[in-house]
Amino acid sequence: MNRIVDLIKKQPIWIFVLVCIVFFSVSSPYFFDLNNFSNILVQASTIGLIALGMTFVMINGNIDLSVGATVALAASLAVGLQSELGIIGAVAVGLMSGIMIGALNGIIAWKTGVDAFIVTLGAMIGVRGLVFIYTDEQSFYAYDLAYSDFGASEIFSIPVLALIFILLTIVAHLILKYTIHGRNVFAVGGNRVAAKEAGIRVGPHMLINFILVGFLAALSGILLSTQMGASTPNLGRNYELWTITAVVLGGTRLTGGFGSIIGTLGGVLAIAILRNGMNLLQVPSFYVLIILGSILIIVLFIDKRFAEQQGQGVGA
Amino acid sequence: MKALLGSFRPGSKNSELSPLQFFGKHGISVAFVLCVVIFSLATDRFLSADNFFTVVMQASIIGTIALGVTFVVIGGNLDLSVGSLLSFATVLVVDLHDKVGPGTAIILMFVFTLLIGAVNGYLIGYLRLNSLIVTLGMLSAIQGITLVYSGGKNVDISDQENTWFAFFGREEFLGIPIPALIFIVLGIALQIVLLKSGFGRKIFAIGGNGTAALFSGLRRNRLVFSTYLLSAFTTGCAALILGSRVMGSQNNVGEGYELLVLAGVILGGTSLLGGSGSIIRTVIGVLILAMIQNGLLLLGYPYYTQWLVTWVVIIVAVWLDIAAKRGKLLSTY
Amino acid sequence: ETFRIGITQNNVGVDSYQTTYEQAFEEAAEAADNVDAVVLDAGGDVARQISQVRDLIQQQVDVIIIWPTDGQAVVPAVKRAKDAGIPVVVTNSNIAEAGQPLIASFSGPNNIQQGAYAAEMMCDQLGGKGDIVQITGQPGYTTAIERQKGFEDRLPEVCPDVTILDSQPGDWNREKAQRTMEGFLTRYDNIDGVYAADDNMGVGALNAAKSEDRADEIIFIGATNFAVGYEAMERGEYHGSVYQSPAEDARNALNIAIAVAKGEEVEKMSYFDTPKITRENMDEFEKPVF
Amino acid sequence: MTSQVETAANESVNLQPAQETLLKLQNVSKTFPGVKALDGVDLDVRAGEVHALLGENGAGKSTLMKILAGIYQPDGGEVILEGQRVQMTSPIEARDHGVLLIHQELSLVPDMTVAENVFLGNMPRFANMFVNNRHLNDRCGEILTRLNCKFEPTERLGNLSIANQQMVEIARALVFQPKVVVFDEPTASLTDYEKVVLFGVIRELRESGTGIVYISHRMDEIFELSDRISVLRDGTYQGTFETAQTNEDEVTQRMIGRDLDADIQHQPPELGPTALAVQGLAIEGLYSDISFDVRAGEVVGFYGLVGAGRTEVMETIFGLRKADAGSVQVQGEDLPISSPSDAIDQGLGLVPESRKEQGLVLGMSCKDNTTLANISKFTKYGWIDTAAERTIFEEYMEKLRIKCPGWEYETLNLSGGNQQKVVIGKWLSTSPKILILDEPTRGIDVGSKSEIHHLIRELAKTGLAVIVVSSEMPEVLTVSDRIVAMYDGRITQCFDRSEVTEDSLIRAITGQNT
Ligand SMILES: Nc1ncnc2c1ncn2[C@@H]1O[C@H](COP(=O)(O)OP(=O)(O)OP(=O)(O)O)[C@@H](O)[C@H]1O
Ligand SMILES: Nc1ncnc2c1ncn2[C@@H]1O[C@H](COP(=O)(O)OP(=O)(O)OP(=O)(O)O)[C@@H](O)[C@H]1O
Ligand SMILES: [Mg+2]
Ligand SMILES: [Mg+2]
Repeated sequence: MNRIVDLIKKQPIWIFVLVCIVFFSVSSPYFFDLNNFSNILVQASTIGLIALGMTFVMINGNIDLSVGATVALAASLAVGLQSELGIIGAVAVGLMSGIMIGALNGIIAWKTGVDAFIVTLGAMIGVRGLVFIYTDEQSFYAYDLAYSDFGASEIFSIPVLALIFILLTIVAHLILKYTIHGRNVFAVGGNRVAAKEAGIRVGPHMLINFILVGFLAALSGILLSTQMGASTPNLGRNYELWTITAVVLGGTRLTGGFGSIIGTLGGVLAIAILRNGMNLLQVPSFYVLIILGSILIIVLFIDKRFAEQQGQGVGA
Repeated sequence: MKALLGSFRPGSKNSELSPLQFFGKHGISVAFVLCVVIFSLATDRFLSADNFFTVVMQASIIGTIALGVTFVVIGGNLDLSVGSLLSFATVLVVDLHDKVGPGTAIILMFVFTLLIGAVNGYLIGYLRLNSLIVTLGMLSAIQGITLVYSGGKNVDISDQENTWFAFFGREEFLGIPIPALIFIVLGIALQIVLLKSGFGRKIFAIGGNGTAALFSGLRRNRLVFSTYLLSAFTTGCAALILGSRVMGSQNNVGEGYELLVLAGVILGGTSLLGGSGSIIRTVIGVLILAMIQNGLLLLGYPYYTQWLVTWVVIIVAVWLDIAAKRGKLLSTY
Repeated sequence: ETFRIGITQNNVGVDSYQTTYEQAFEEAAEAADNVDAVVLDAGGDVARQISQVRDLIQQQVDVIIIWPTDGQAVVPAVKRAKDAGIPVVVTNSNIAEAGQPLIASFSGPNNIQQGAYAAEMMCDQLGGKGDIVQITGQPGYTTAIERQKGFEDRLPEVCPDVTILDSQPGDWNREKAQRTMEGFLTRYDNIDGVYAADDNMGVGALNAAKSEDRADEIIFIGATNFAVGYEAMERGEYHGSVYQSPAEDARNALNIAIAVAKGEEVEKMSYFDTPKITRENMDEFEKPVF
Repeated sequence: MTSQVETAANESVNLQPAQETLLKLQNVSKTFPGVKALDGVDLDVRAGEVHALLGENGAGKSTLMKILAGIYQPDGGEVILEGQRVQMTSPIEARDHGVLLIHQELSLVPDMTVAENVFLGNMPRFANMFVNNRHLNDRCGEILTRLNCKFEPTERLGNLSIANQQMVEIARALVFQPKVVVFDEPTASLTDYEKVVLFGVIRELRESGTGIVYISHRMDEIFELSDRISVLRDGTYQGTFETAQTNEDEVTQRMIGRDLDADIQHQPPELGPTALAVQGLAIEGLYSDISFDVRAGEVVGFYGLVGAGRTEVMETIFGLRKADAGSVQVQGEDLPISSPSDAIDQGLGLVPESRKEQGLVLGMSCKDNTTLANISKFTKYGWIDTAAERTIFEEYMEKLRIKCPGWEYETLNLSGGNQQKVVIGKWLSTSPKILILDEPTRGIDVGSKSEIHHLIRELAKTGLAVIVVSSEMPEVLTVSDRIVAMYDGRITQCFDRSEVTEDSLIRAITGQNT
C-alpha cells in the first residue's frame, strides 16, 4: 500500500489517468469496455513506442525532434520495397533506416558537440526531404495482404500491436532501471561534466540512446503502416511534439537526469485516453485542440507545485 | 555598423583570430556570401535586384517573427507558439478588416495578439513553467481558438483594390517592398535595443544566469514576460505583412512556421541555452534559408531538396560556430 | 427507427470547403429526424483517422462515412469496419482500388474529371498553344494526386502544343501558392497560364502575378470554385474553375449513408455534378459561400 | 627578510629526499586565451607525504592539478609517475594510473543516490551489463563508515547538506587504491567536526603510502597537516619548504610577494543610527524568531554551523524569500521588501553564498557583471553609457586588485577568488547603505582575504552597516564588532566583540547554552 502511495506521489500523471478513466466511464457508455481498452492501447502504441526511446534520450539530457520524419521514412521503405525485397526484407530495411538516422544524429551530436535539439531539428527537416525524394510524394500500398493482416491480428483477443507495445515497455523499463547503461544515462543527464570526469563515456551513451529512439520510431512507423497496409509521405507529422509531451507529462525532466518508463507510460495513456474519450463524447475538433493544449499546461503546473512541495530553496 | 555586427556576445574578446575562430565569428556572413556566389554562378536569374527583393520579401514574414523570438531565446526560453499565433493574428486582422475598418482591425489584432503573448509570458515568466512545453500547449490551444473564432472558414478582404491595408504587403517605398522594409528596419532597431539598451543587457543576464540576475535585483519574471510580449508583437507585425500580401487568410497559414523561425535563429548562432545571440545574425540566418529556397527553385530542383540542404547548412553552420569557441573541430566527450 | 451515422472527416478548418461541408452535414443530419450523427475530424492525420474508425466501430454505429486523409492507408480500417458488419461510405475523395470491394458506395466529385475539365478550359482559353505552370495541392493527398493526374493526362489529348513548364505544390494554402508563383515568375520570362488545384491557391498565384504586373498576360484556371475565385472572375482577372458545392457533397453522402443503413440498393459510384465555370457562364451559378 | 626566505628555499631543494619520489611534474606550462596560467612549474610528491600547494587566487593551483588529473592537456612539460613518463589524456587514464582529483567545485549528480555517486563511472556489475545494487550499497556503506558519515548509501545526494556532499566527493577517491590523491580546497564547506574526520582519513592514506597534494587557503590547516609546502605565484614555481622548518609569514611572503598587511586594529566604531532592524522574522521549517539590528558604521558577524539558517535569513531580508512573520525596517522605515530590486532601492546589497550560481553571469564580461545590479544608473533614457561602465569597473578592478586581463574578459575564466572579488565589486558599485556578505572569503587566498577584511572595516568606517555571514571563527573574530550566533534556525546569543571567547562562541553555535 505504501508503495502505491509512494508511486502516486512520484507519478502524479497516474492520478490524472485514473481521473480520466472514471470521468469517461461515467459520461460515455462505450468507454468502459475491454474492447475499448485494447483500442486505446493500440492507439497509444504509436506514440508510445517512440516515447520509450525518447525517455532514454531525454533523461540523458537530449531531445530528438526527428522521430516524426523517421516514422515516415521507415514506413515508406517498409512498404515501398516489399515488391523487391519481400515483407521481411523491406521491414528490415525500414528498421535499419531508423537505426541509421539515430546513429547519424548521435554521431553528429557527439562528435561536433552541437546541441541535440539543433542536430535533430535539422534532421527533422532533412529526413522529411529524404522521404519525399524516395517516395516522389506518393503513397505506397502493400500488395501482400499478410502485411495489413498482421496489423489487425490478435493473440488471446489482445491486439498484437498492443502486446508488442507492452512487451517493449517492460524491456525498456528493465534496461533503464537495472543496466549499467541505464544508470549512466541518469548520471550523464544529471551532471554531464561530473559524469565525464568520473570516466563515463558520454558520447557512446548518447549514441546508443539515439539509435534506440531511431529504432523505436522506425518500428512504430512500420507497425503503423501495418495498420494501414500503406504508407504516406506525410506520416508522423507532429509526432515529435506529441511524444515529447507524453514523456514530459510522465514526469521526465526536460533538462535530463530524472524520469521513468512507468511515468512515460502514464503520459502516453493519458493522451490516448483523452483523445479516445473525446471522440466518444463527440467533442468538436476545434475544442479538442484547446482542451489538449490547456491540459498539458495545467498538468505541468500541478507537477511543478508537487515538486515545490518537496522542498526547494530560493525560487530560482 | 562594425560594432553592431561584431559584438554578438557581450564580453567576447577581440584578439588575433585563427581561421577557425574567424569562421566562428563571421561564419554566418561567410555562408551568406557563399550562398550568393554559388547561386549567382548557377543561375543568372538569381542576382538581380528584383529577385533580391523577392528573397527579402519571402524572408520577411519568418524573419520578422524571428526578431522577437531571438529575444526570447537569448532570455533562455523557447517559443513554439508563434506559428499558431501568426495564424490567429492574420485571421483576426483580415476578418476584422471588413467589419470595423483597417485601423481598428490592426489595433484589435495587436491587442489580442499581445494578450496571448502575455499569457505565454505569465505562465513562463511568473509561474516559471517550462517554456518548451507551455508554448507547445499554446500552439495547440491557439490553433483551436483560431478555428473557433473563424468557424473554420477562410477569411477574405472583399475590396482588395481600395484599402490602405494593402500598404503592408503590396506597396513599395523607394523601390523597396514594404515587407522587406519592415523586416530590415525592425531588425536594425531591435539590434540596437539588444546591444545598447539596459533592457537588452538584462535579457542577456537572465538568459546567461537567471538566478544571478535575480540576486542582482533584475525583475526576472517581468523581463521574461516582456520577451514574450515582444515575440507576440513581431508576430503581429508579420501578420500585417501576411494578411496584406494575401488579402485573406486560412486558419493554418502559419503551421510549421515555429520551426522555420527557430531554424533561422539557430542558424544565426543564437545559443539555445540563452545568454548569447544577435539580431543581425538572425536576419542573415533567415535570409540564407530564404535564399536556399529561392535558389533551388530557380535551379529547377523539386522543392523538397531545399530541406536536405537546410539540414546540412544548419548543422555545419552551428558546428563551426561552436568549434570556433571550443578551439577545435571535434568535441571531446 | 433512428440510424447512428458516424463520419470521420479529413481536416476540418484547413480550408472553408471542409468546414462548410461539415456544417452542411450537421444541418442535414439535424433535418433528417431519423439520424443521429457522430461527427469526428482526423485533423489530416492518417493514424488518427484509423483510431477514429476504431472508435466508431466501438460505438457500433450503423454506417461509417469516411473522408479519407489518404486513399490507400485507410483501406485496412475500412476492412475492419466491414468485418465488424458496419458498411462504409466514402465521401469526397475516393479510396484506392483495393478498397473498392469493401465499400458500400462512394459519393463525391470526380476529381480526375475535374482535372480534365481544367485542362480543357486551359486549352480553350490559351487557344491551343502556350507554356503553363501548375500549382498542386498538398503532396500525398488523394484529391491533389487525382486532380493533377486528370489535368496532366487530358492536356496533351486536347492541346498537344501546351507545355507544362513546372509543377510545385501550394499545400492548399494561398500564401504558399503565392510564394511558389513568385518563384515561377522569376524563373520563367514567359508564362501563359497557371493551373491551380483549387481557387484558393489560384488567387494566391493571381496576387503574385498582379504584384509583378504580369497578370494580364496569364490565364488562371482553378478548381473548387471559392468565393474569392468567383469575385476575381467577376473582375475579369480569373478565367475558369470547377464549380463544386460542399453542401451538395455533404447531403449526397448523408443520403447515401441513410439509404445504406436502410439496406437499400445504392449505386457504387455516386458522383455529383461539378460543372465548369467560366466568365461566360458564371451567371448560372450562385456565388460560393466559402 | 628576503634573503632569509631564499636560504630556506635553497635548503629545501638541497634536502635529500627522505622517501622516494612518487610523482614529478616538470616544467609544466599552460596558456589559456589571454592568460598564461602556468609557466614552467615543477613539483615533486613523495609517497606517504602530504604536500601542500599554496598560492594566491589565480596562481594556477587548480590548473596544475587538472593537468595532473588529465582534465587539461599541458602546452609543455611532463608528468613522471614512479619514474615513468605518463600522459594523462583523460580523467579515466589518470584514474587508471592511480591519480585522483577531488574537486574544488562539487562534481556530483544530485538526483542519484550517494552510493551511485561514489561509484559513478565505476559501478559494480554482474553479467557485465547489469548494476549489482547490493554490492554497490554494501561497499559504499563500508567507505562511509570509514569516513564516519552518518547518512545512508541509498539517500538521494541532493538531500544532503553541502558538507556531506563534500564527504561523498571524498569517498569517491577511496573506492580505488590511489597512488596520488589531490584535494583541491576540500574544507571550504566542512564543519570542524567533519574536518577532523577528513584529516584522519588523509593521515590514514598517508600511512598507507599514498602521495597527497593538499590545496587550501587556510594556513592553520596546512601547518597542521602537511609535510612539505610548495608555493605558486602567478603561474610560476616559487620553491618548496619543509613544513617543520618554515612559518606562516615566510610562505605568505613567498606567495604574495610582500608582507601581509598588519592585523586589523579594532577601534570602537563610531556608530550611527540604526540602519537595519529585524523583528521576529520567521519562516516555518527554516528559522524562527530572528531579531537583531545593525547600526551604521558597525560590522555584525553571523556565526554558525553550515545549515544553521543564516543564509535563509539574509535571503529573506533581501527579498528573495517570503517571511511568514516578522518585519524588516531599513533606516527606521517599514517599507516592504518583496524582491531584490526593492532591497536595492532601499540601499541593501547581498554578496551571495555561491558566486557561480548566484553571483555572476559567467558568460558576461567583468564589466557587465560589475554594473549588473545597478544598470539603471548607467542608462540614460534606456541606453547604456559604456564609458561610464568601464570607468567604474576599472576603479574597482584597482581597488579590489582583481586579476582580470581586461574589462571585456568573461568572468567564466577567472579564478574563484577573482570571481568573488568581481561580485563584491558589483555590490560596492551600487553604493549600498547596508551590505550583507555571505561567506565573503570562501576559497579566497590569505592575501586577498586580509584585503577583503580591511575593506570591510574601511567600508564600516565610512558609515556603512555591514553583516558578515561566515563559518570561519577567525574571520568573524577579525572583522566583527558584534557577533550573532545561530544554531538550528534560532539566534542563541549575541556577543560584543570585547566579551566574546572562542569557547562561548562554540557553545552558542552548537546549542549547548540553552
Ligand atoms: N578554462 C580556462 N580558460 C581560461 N582561463 C582559465 C581557465 N581556467 C583557469 N584560467 C585562468 O588561469 C589562471 C589560474 O587559475 P586556477 O583556477 O588554476 O587558479 P587557482 O590557483 O586554483 O585559484 P583559486 O585559489 O582561486 O582556486 C587564472 O588566471 C584563471 O583565470
Ligand atoms: N540538514 C540539511 N538537510 C538538507 N540540506 C541542508 C541541510 N542543512 C543545510 N542544507 C542545505 O545547505 C544549504 C546551506 O544551509 P543554510 O543556508 O541553511 O545554512 P547557513 O547557516 O547559511 O550555512 P552556510 O551558509 O554556512 O552554508 C541550504 O541551502 C540547504 O539546502
Ligand atoms: Mg582553484
Ligand atoms: Mg549559508
